[in-house]
Formats: sequence, C-alpha cells, structure tokens
Amino acid sequence: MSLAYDVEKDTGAGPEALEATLVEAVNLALDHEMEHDESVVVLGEDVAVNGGVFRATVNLREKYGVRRVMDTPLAETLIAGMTIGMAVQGLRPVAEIQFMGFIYATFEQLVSHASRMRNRTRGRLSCPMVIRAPFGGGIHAPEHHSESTEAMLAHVPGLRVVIPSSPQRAYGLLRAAIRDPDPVIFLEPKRIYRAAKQKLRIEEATLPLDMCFTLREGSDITLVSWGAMIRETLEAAEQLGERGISAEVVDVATIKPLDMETILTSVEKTGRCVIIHEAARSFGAGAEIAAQLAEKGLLNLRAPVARVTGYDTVMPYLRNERYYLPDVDDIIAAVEKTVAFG
Amino acid sequence: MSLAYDVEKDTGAGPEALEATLVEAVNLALDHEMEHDESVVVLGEDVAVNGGVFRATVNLREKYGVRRVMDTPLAETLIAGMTIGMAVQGLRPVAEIQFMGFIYATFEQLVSHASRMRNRTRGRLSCPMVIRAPFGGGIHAPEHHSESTEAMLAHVPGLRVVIPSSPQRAYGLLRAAIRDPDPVIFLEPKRIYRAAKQKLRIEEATLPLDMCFTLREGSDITLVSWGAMIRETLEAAEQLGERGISAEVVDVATIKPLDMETILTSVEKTGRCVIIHEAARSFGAGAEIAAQLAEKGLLNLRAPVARVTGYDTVMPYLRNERYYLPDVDDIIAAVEKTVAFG
Amino acid sequence: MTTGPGVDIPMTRYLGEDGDPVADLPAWAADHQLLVGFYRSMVLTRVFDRKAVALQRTGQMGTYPSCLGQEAIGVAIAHLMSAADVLVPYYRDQSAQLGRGVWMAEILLYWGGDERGSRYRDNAVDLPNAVPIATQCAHAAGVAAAMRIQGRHDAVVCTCGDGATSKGDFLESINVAGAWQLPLVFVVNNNQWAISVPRSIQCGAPTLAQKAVGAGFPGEQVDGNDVIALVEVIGRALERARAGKGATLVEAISYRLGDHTTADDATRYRSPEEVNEAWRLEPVQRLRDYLHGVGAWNELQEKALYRDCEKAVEKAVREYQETPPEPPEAMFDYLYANLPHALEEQREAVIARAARMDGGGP
Amino acid sequence: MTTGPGVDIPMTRYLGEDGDPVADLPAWAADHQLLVGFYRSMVLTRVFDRKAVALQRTGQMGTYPSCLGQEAIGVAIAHLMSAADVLVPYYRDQSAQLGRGVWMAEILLYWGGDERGSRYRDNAVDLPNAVPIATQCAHAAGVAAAMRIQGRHDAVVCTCGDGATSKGDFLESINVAGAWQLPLVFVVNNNQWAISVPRSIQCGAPTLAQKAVGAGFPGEQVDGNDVIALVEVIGRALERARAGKGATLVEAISYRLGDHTTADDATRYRSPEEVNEAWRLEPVQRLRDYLHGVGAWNELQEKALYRDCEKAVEKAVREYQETPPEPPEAMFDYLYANLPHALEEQREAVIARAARMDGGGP
Ligand SMILES: Cc1ncc(C[n+]2csc(CCOP(=O)(O)OP(=O)(O)O)c2C)c(N)n1
Ligand SMILES: Cc1ncc(C[n+]2csc(CCOP(=O)(O)OP(=O)(O)O)c2C)c(N)n1
Ligand SMILES: [Mg+2]
Ligand SMILES: [Mg+2]
Repeated sequence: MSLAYDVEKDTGAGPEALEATLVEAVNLALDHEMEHDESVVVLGEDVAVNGGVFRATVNLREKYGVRRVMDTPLAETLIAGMTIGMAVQGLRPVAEIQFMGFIYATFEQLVSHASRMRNRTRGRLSCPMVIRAPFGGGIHAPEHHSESTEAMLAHVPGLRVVIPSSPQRAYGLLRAAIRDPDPVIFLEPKRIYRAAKQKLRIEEATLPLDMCFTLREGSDITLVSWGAMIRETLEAAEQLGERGISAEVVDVATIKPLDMETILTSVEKTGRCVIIHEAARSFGAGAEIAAQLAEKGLLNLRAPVARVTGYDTVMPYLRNERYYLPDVDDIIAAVEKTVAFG
Repeated sequence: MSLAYDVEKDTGAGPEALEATLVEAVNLALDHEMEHDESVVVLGEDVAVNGGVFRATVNLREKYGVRRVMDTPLAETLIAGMTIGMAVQGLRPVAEIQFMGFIYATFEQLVSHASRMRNRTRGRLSCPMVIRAPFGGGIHAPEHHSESTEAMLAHVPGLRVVIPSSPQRAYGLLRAAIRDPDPVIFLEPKRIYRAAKQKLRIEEATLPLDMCFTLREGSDITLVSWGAMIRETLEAAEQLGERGISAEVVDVATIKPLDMETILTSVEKTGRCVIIHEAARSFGAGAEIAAQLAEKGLLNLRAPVARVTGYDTVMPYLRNERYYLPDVDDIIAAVEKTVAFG
Repeated sequence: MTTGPGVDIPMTRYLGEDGDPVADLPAWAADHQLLVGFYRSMVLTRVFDRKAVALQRTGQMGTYPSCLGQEAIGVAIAHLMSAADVLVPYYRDQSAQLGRGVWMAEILLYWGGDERGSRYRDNAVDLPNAVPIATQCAHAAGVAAAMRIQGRHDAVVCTCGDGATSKGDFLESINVAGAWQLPLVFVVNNNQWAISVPRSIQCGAPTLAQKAVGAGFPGEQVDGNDVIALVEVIGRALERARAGKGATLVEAISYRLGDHTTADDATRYRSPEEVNEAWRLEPVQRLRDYLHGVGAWNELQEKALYRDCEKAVEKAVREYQETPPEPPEAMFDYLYANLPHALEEQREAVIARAARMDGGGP
Repeated sequence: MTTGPGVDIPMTRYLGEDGDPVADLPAWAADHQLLVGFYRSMVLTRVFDRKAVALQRTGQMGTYPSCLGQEAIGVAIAHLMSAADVLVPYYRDQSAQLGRGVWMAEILLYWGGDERGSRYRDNAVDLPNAVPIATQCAHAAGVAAAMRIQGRHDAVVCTCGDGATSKGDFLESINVAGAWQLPLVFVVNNNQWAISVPRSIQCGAPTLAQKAVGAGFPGEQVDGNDVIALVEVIGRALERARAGKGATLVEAISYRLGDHTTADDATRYRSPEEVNEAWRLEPVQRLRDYLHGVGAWNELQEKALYRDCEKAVEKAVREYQETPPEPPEAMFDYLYANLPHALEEQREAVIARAARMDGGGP
C-alpha cells in the first residue's frame, strides 16, 4: 500500500465540485450510493423523518421513500441484527447508531455474526453492511456522547474500522464502505462534522479501505493520527515547521485492517514517531501501531515512540472535558521531547 | 509493584493444604468468600442446581441456599445489569457468564455502568462485583466457545481484568476480586481448568490485583504471558534452559490495571522480550505491553519485541483449531530469533 | 378497551381535561391539602424546568431534556415512595428526583457538566440518571432482587420512556421481574415520542402496558396528566410490591410538550396542532382547575406559589453557578476506590497539563 | 385456558398421546401419504440423531445437541416452507434443516468441527446455525424486512428455544415484527429446559406464546409432539405472513428427551420420572400409532424405513469421515471477500507453521 495518496485532490475543483462539511459529505455519499444502487437502504433511530440527529440522513427519506429509509424501534442490538439479516439477503444496509456511546449493545451481533457470516458459511452468505456512528468528544454533550472506543472494534477479525478526517475522505471512504462486500464500522468524528467546508470531487472514485493517507510530508518526525485529532495534528505540524521541525502527518483512516507499510516507511525516513488519538491510552489503537514499530521498525527508531492520547479514565462531563482531550500543545511537547531525545 | 511474588508459595503445604484443580480452586474461593461474607451472592445461567456447566459453582446452592445462589433467565445483558443493581445495594455479587463468547451482550452494562457508577456518583454508589467467565480455546468446543477478547475489556477505564493461570492464583485472585470495591472481570482459562492439581494454601491472604507474578527467573529474555498460555510459556522456558537460554517468565495476571514496572524491570535485566497470548494479535493486550516497552524501555531493548499470538482471524472449528493456537515451538522459535538478533 | 387479541388492559383517569372528575375520586383525594401539596411540587418542577431551559439557551448550561408536561408522574412517584425504597430513574425524571431529595442545584450541575450533580447530598439510595436508554431497568431488577436477598420489605420504582420499551434491557428486566416476582414497579412515561420517532413505530400493540402480559404480571394504563390517577395506580402497584405480590407495569399516558432536549427541534417532525392539542391535556392546569373548582386554591395562593418557586429556583441557580468546577484530577479520584499505581503518572500529568492550559504552570 | 390476567392463548392438538385423534383432524390430514412422508422424515431425523450422538461418544465428532423428541417441529416447518422462504434456525433444528436440503454430512461436518458444514450445497438461502442464543431472531427480522423492501411475497421462519425467549434479541425482534408487520413466523421450541434451567425460571407467564401480546400480534400454543397440529398452526401463520398480515408467535410444547448436548448430564438436574413421562408423549411413536390405527403403516414398512434410514445415515457418515480437513489457511480465505494486505503475512505464517506441526516442513 505504498500508493501515495494525492493530498491535493482533497480539495477538488471543476464543474462537479460541491462545497460540503464532513456531515454533509456523509449525506452526499449516502445519497450517491442510494441513487446508483437500489439495494442500499438506511436504517436507525431518527434517521428517516428527522434526517438524523446530526442531519446526516436528511432528505433521504423524501428522495428514496419509506421502504429504503427506515426509522427503527429504539433497540441497538436489533438494529445491528436486522442489518445483518438485510445484508444476508443481498441488500446493502447502512445503519446509524446515534452515538458511539450506544454501540455496545451491538457488539454481540457485530463480533459473533457480522464479522463471521462469510467465514462461517465459507462464502455462501456475507454481510455487505455499514454501521455508521458519530464518535469522539469535545462537543460539550452529556455523558456517553463522547466515546472513542475504536480499539475495541479494531480487535475483531472480519470487521473493517474506518474513520474519515475530512469531507472528501468522508465522502470517498463512505462510498467505498457501502460498496465493500464486508462489514464496515464507519466512525464519524462529530467534533469536526461542521468544522470546515471543502470542495468535494464528486466524480472521484471511492477511496481505498486499506490505506493510510499521508496528509503532509516531512522528514524529522512522523505524526500518526486519525479522526478529529487530525486537525490538531496538522496544526501542530504547522507550528513545528515554524520552529524548524519537519513533521510528516499520516491519517490512518482505516484502523482495521491497518496499513503499517505506510507508517513504517515514513518512520524509516524520519526515525521518530508520535501517535495521537483521543481515546483512552491503554489498550488503545495507538498501542498496536507502537507495538508494530517496536517489532518491525526498531532499528529505525532514533527515539522512543510517544503516544499523545486521552487518559485512562472516563471522559469528564463538559466542565472539565477540555482537560481530557489532547491539544496542539500536547503534540508539540511530545514531538519536542522526542526530537530532543535523539 | 516491584514486590517479589514468592513462587514457592504456589505449592502450599501444611495441614490446611488442599489439592485442587483450577476450577476447583475457583469453587473453593467462592465457597470461602460466601462463608465469610453474607453479602456475597452468585448468579448466572445454570450456576445453582447444576453447579455451573464447568462445575465451578457446585454445592454452593446446597450450602448457601437459593437466595444467595441464583439461576437467572437466559439473558446476559440482564445478568450484568442485575449484578450492578445488586452491587449498588451493598451486595457483592459474583455473576457467571457461561462462556466469554457470550459476554458481548454485557458490554453496554459493563462499559457504561459497572465501570462508571463510582465515578458518576462521585463515590456515592459503587459496584463491588465480579463477572466470571471461562475463556480461551483448545477444548474442542463448538463455535463461540473459544474466545479470548480480554483486550476489549482492558481498554475500559474503571474495570479490572484479571486472569489466573494456576489453582493457587485462581484461588487468591478470585478471593481478592470478590473483596475488591470495584468491578472485576475475572477470566478463567478453561483449557487448564483441570490440567493439574495443586496443593492450595487456603489460609493464605488474597493476592494483589495490580501485580504481575514472576514465575521463573532468567537473564537472557523475558517471556510475558497470562492464562492458559503460561503452561506453554513455562515449558518453552524449560526447553530453552536446556539450550542455554535463560528465560524469565512473567505472568501478567492482572491485565488491567497493568503492572508495567515488573515487566520493565525484567526487560531492563534481560534486554529482550517476547509476549505470548492466545488472542488475535492485532489490537490485542500484547500490543499495549509492546507499546510501553517501545516508549519506556527502548534503550534497554537489544532486539525487537516479538509477539507470539493467535492470528487475526476467527478461531477455526475444532478440526483446525490447533493451527490457530500458539504452541511451545512457536515460543521457542520467537525467542531464538530474538536472541539471534542481538 | 380491547387492546389486542384476547387481552384487556385497564385505563385509569379521575380528572377530565377540564379538571372535572370523570369518575368517583378515591377516598384519600378528599384531603385537599395533599392535593395542594402535589400541585406545589408540580409547579416547582415546571418553574425549575423553564429556568433550566433558559440557562441552556443562554449558554450557561449543557444540553438539557425538559420535563414539561411530565410533572405529575414524578410527583406521584416521589409522594408514594418511602426513604428506603429506591428510585431507578431515567433522565426526564426531574419531578421525581426533586421529591426524593435531590437538590435543584444538583440537577443543574449534572446538566451543566459536573459529576457532583449525581452525588445527591440528601439521597443516599437512588440511582443516578441513566442516559443509555433502558439500561437502568436491569439495575432496578438487581436492586429489587437485593432487597429480597437482604430480607427487606422495600420496593423499587423504575421509570423509562415509551422508546425504552423497545430495548432488550427493558424487556429482559420485566421478564425477570415476573419470573422472580420482584418488588418492582415499572412506570413507563409514554410521552408519545422518542426524539422524532412516534409511539406507533416503537410497538405494534395498542398499549405498552400489555408488555406485562408476556412477563406474567399485571400491566395497566393511567392518565399521566392526572396526578390523582397516578397516585392511585402507582400506589396500588407499590403495595403489591411491598406485599410480596410481585411487579406491575404502569403505562402513564402523557405528552412531551417540549423538544426532546435543547439540542432538538421538534417542529421538524411534529405538527403545531398536535402540540396545541396536547397542551389542553397538561397536568398542571388540570389539577389547578380541579382545586379551583373545589375551592382549595385561589389566585393569591397561585401568585405566592410562583413567587416562592422562582425564589427557590434562583437560589439553586446561584448555588449552581457559584460552584467552582472540580479540579481536573477529579477525573481520576473516583474511578476506583483506590487509584491504581498504573494511573498515578496520568493523574500527575493532568494536573500539570491543566496548569499549563490555564496559564498557571509551565 | 386462562393464561394470565385478561388474556387467552389458544392451544392446538389433534392427536392424543396414544395417537388417537382428540379433535376433528384438518381436511388435508386425510392424505395419509402426506402423513407417511412426515413420519419418514421424523424417523430419518431420529436415526441420524442417534448416530450423531454415537459419533460424539466414540470420539469421532465434537459436542452435539441431540434433537431427540423435537423431530415433529422441524418436519412441519420444512414441509410448509417454499424454496424462496428463509429459515433462520437455532442449533437444535436438524429435522427442519434436513427437510430444507441441508445434507446430513454437512450437519456432521459442522458439529465435527468443519466450517464447510454451513456451506449448504443445496440451500443458498437459509441462515446457518446460530449458537449465541436468540441472536438469530434479529437476523430473521432483517431478512423479513428485506423481503418487504425487495417486494417479495415470501416469509421467514425463525426458531428458538424456551430459554431464548428471555433474551433481548428475541424480545426486540418480536417487537419490531409487530411494529413493522413483518412476514415472519417465530416458532419457539419450548422443550421445558434451557440446559439445567426449567421453563418456570425463564418466565413468570403461564405461556411463552403470550409474549406476542406485548408485540401486538397473535401468539398461540401447539402440541410440539403432534405433527398434524404443527402443520396446521404454523401453516396458518405462514399464510398470514405471506398475505401481508404480519407476524405470529407459535409456542410448540415439546420435551428435550436427551441431554442438552453430549457435554451435559441431565440426570444432575431432572428426575428419571419426568423423562419417562415425557417419553409417553413423544412425536414419532404418536404418529406411528395414528398411522397404524388408520391402516396407513405396517411393521414391514417400518422395518424397511429404518433400514433405508440407516443406510442413508451410514452414507452420510462416510462422506463426513472421508472429507479431509480444510487446509489451515482456510481460516483466512473466507474472512473477507478479498484478503487484506495486512493479513497476507499471517496467512503465509499459518501455512508454514502447519507444515512444521504436521512434520512436513521446516
Ligand atoms: C441506548 C441508547 N440509544 C440511543 C440513545 C439516544 N436517545 C436519547 S433519548 C432517545 C429517545 C428516548 O425516548 P423515550 O424512551 O420515549 O424517552 P423520552 O426521551 O421520550 O422521555 C434516544 C434515541 C440513548 N440515549 N441510548
Ligand atoms: C447468548 C448465549 N448465552 C449462553 C449460551 C450457552 N447455552 C447454550 S444452549 C443454552 C440453553 C438454551 O436453552 P433453550 O433456548 O431452551 O434451547 P434448547 O437448548 O433447550 O433447545 C445455553 C444457556 C449461549 N449459547 N448463548
Ligand atoms: Mg418518549
Ligand atoms: Mg429449551
């Protein structure tokens, strides 16, 4: 997967260009796939009449009808299980779990069935399905609305776990996820749902679901991150550049299966790595990346791999939420420490 | 936690010594705590009249009555939720999930409530509870009876995840888990439930829930493992010794919170580390250990950290199960490669 | 009412929409001072709720779920429960919580983003708000089972919404409540909406109360805007529970007069006509009309009551606003009974980091 | 039968325990050859099942859940379903699966520890065994919803045990089946036991069928040892489903005559008297008695049938035993449609490792 990702393409132009925020890009991707493939259906809580509590599914019911855009009873286990049943029948269901904090009730269905149906039946049946869920903190929401537990799902063989970090990648990755023949957990960084508009290349093919995207080239250090933290990471890289430290920024994008080649290649060049994620540190997804660096890239490492992450505790309620989330200064401090090391 | 664990004590003697297998030790620990504390109760599927499908709760109903030993309806979410409700009321419930493969339905209750009740109420309420589940493969059981997904639970702040690897440790750790003021997930390696009898030191105090146990001292390499794989790990250490490689064996025992000090101290001495677990490799618990070695122990590492693990796929059904589980030869091969490196 | 193939679910109402009795009132309701007490509690809840919404709208609090129109249910529950009973609420139970000794300032702290809002200085037993829908029902079953194990004769009241009745946790919990004959009263606040999803999409049965049939215990409906009916029906259920006769499912028919939360805009999915119609049924006006009618309440008292309530609410708001945030390391201090060694470093780190962020440190 | 406060659940039985009709048989049952066909299928299932247990006992197969005593239910289901209908079974549905074109050798492969046992050469649509209890019910709802979305007029039959009715997946699924009026028939095989837990601990209601009341569709009981009653009741339910009239819950009263699985010892938790009593009710003998009575079956035919069944089973056993295991790398080859790059190394590793383990390699 050493395929270089053309970052420039991130900001499309031309007649088909459409300005969209990340959440709008999600909506456009759903719209596009529903328009071109009758088997794509959408289900979840508040997705139909209301168009989703974040408006990600707005207008779909009006366009594609109640048969294809379904408000379900309030039951996440059921939503996941029905999605499996629909997928097995040849539909391409896209289910929304309203917040990642409410995804745990789907785990039995995801771990024991969605991820295994193809393997269990030796290919006779399969689950081409997507579970979408807004995730991450920083929006001053109540309890359970700030989860980022992608690592738990990334441990499950047979799943894909995909996290976009820009409107274009949300668009391209979601379209790919819907077309993918296997179950994809698509986690949307809601903190940046409306952070910025971007001109989308609508005609663009889907993006690959097994590739990291190198968003910024650099020679001194590799910053590995995903989701909403990409913003802070890019900002940190910018500021580091002003201080003479050239940082490469890798957006992992697909957490599972993990494209370590891109990361290893980058670290081979830079000799240093800082991993940034919002989730709790211990047993987080960053651990796997650091572990593989220790296994396969040890000789290239000029300094210990550092992780800048959320703490191993429950995200505080909104008054103290900001003390939990990593920020630009944390990244810069970790980089400076790493660079100072050697 | 540099407290050295006296391995010799593992095999007790004296008048109070009792021979027990690991599953018998579980039963004895439950019995002991129920006898000494009225608030300890047991619940789950088939735990009462039947005494558990593995006989872990046998005779408890007869001794302590139907009020304290309860067969529940077949509903894991409910079992976890009721356990929380009981714990909040001052009981010390010990729930059995029949196999770890059926634990996923409890995740919402464990992640969103058990692990958070104390934090959420700022100490007003708490969850002194234990969820016991047999885990791991290698017993030629049907689908879903071979899971080892301890990493998923280890990522959850507020939980403890504890895994014994001998009758004595099962006994001491379970007794400690039941007395612990916070929720403990107690995973029992069923492959070695009856692998060996050991003389238990019944009078012995409980064992600490935040400490690795160094089961064997060595100077050339540190082998880190837990659960059933400890058997293969000790056997490998034995064979390596014959080949002149001195391996230290660390039983992690408590996966969360993780006692990295013992591991780091050992690797400081040996300069090499192989981590062995049965669970799928990627985003497994071994990743966190390797990551912390890359962060905090990099300068001590003479060779890359290696992981000997299950593959990132679903455990095959019994005909091909053995191809999935790591064995002694795999450990030896990884050690020899590591030692050869430097 | 016929409520499905071969099943009959009772429905209880005493006060009609205009506050006139539509049936003979229970004897206890002759105590007008008692009813006035209910009225006061309902008004306090409403005044509090309005203020809470205003705080959110002005950026002084986080997302908040208004309980407008749901006041009667909680007032009935709190009135009927003893101190040793346990309330296992959901997030729209402000009126019950106020009646159970939870401070208004605590409720504001909770929705204002401060964990101390669930510490309840004056209530040691009730469970805190449960945000993940229906999960609290299983806790309620556990609490009720614990009471039996401990030989207590108390009871549990567990509340949830209409949407919650679709979720496994609720359904598994009513099932065990029936199988184990637990001292447990489920009160479903059927306010017709689960965010944008109407009651009809949640369930194909004509009543939610009839879910109790499959669990083997009685289910009944009650007018959730009629506090007298609520006290009567929930009171009977609590007596059954305390007498060891098992669980009851009470479906209280109400209407969510406000948005789902301050983050919601209900005009996107329901008509103003529907909401206007629902306003005609709301519980506060109905009880006032009744009390007026029987001469137990007048305009002077009304004015004084609102003045008192507003004062009490203002005081609570001040307490809320004057409560400084916890120190950042509080995020570690209640996670475990004793901070694990492995977290000491992180706790130190957050202290240093907060100092840096707040300009006080390196 | 009164089955709880204000609810009546019908119970259907045509053949008494001795095989004599206890009610007027449905017209279609006059076709004795049809009944003989049922009988043949039931006997085949029983012979197969006995053999499967024997294979496990002699170390030639893994843990196996005997379907002894449950043969009639699956025979009725398979008879009634069309090829385009979808069966969503649980693990004790051997008789239904055999009737749906699943090979005996495939069932043996599955329990013998070979994933190809769920590949079903002759059945492209049915779901495989679901081991996690009740999880399949949600799949069934999804399949039924898909049929509606796709404009098909087929139906789904979903089976589960009595224990499964306590689990959220079942309860959430019947709820959506009612809310969405899905073309779905739930058949609960109430064999009185969930491993060691008796029916009475699962649920406080007198019938499991009445769980349908809370979901808003009909529920009824049927004698699960009476194939004629099963065909009649499940057949009506399937017609309802195909006619767009929604779901039905059929509780088939049976008895698990064997251990839960070969890993279980039922004598630990139930009395021989109870089991003996249940043997008097079992479905195969009952139908044979009826067919004898009406002169549609004789001893000669009986002997020939058993001979044929044993032959067919032997053949299946041979096929099972002669099927070499899959290569070890098969564990990667069906995980995703296309093996992710990240797994290529592991796939290579397992091949090398297996060669080493099997003495063929380095
Ligand atoms: C498990 C779970 N899923 C989804 C949500 C998001 N959510 C919050 S409230 C709500 C609707 C609840 O409706 P209902 O039970 O009727 O209670 P109401 O809010 O109407 O009082 C939803 C879907 C949640 N909190 N928990
Ligand atoms: C979710 C889950 N929990 C526990 C188990 C273990 N288990 C296997 S079968 C069984 C009992 C099932 O009883 P029932 O539903 O009545 O079906 P039966 O086996 O009697 O036909 C249990 C508890 C499981 N397979 N899945
Ligand atoms: Mg509601
Ligand atoms: Mg059963």
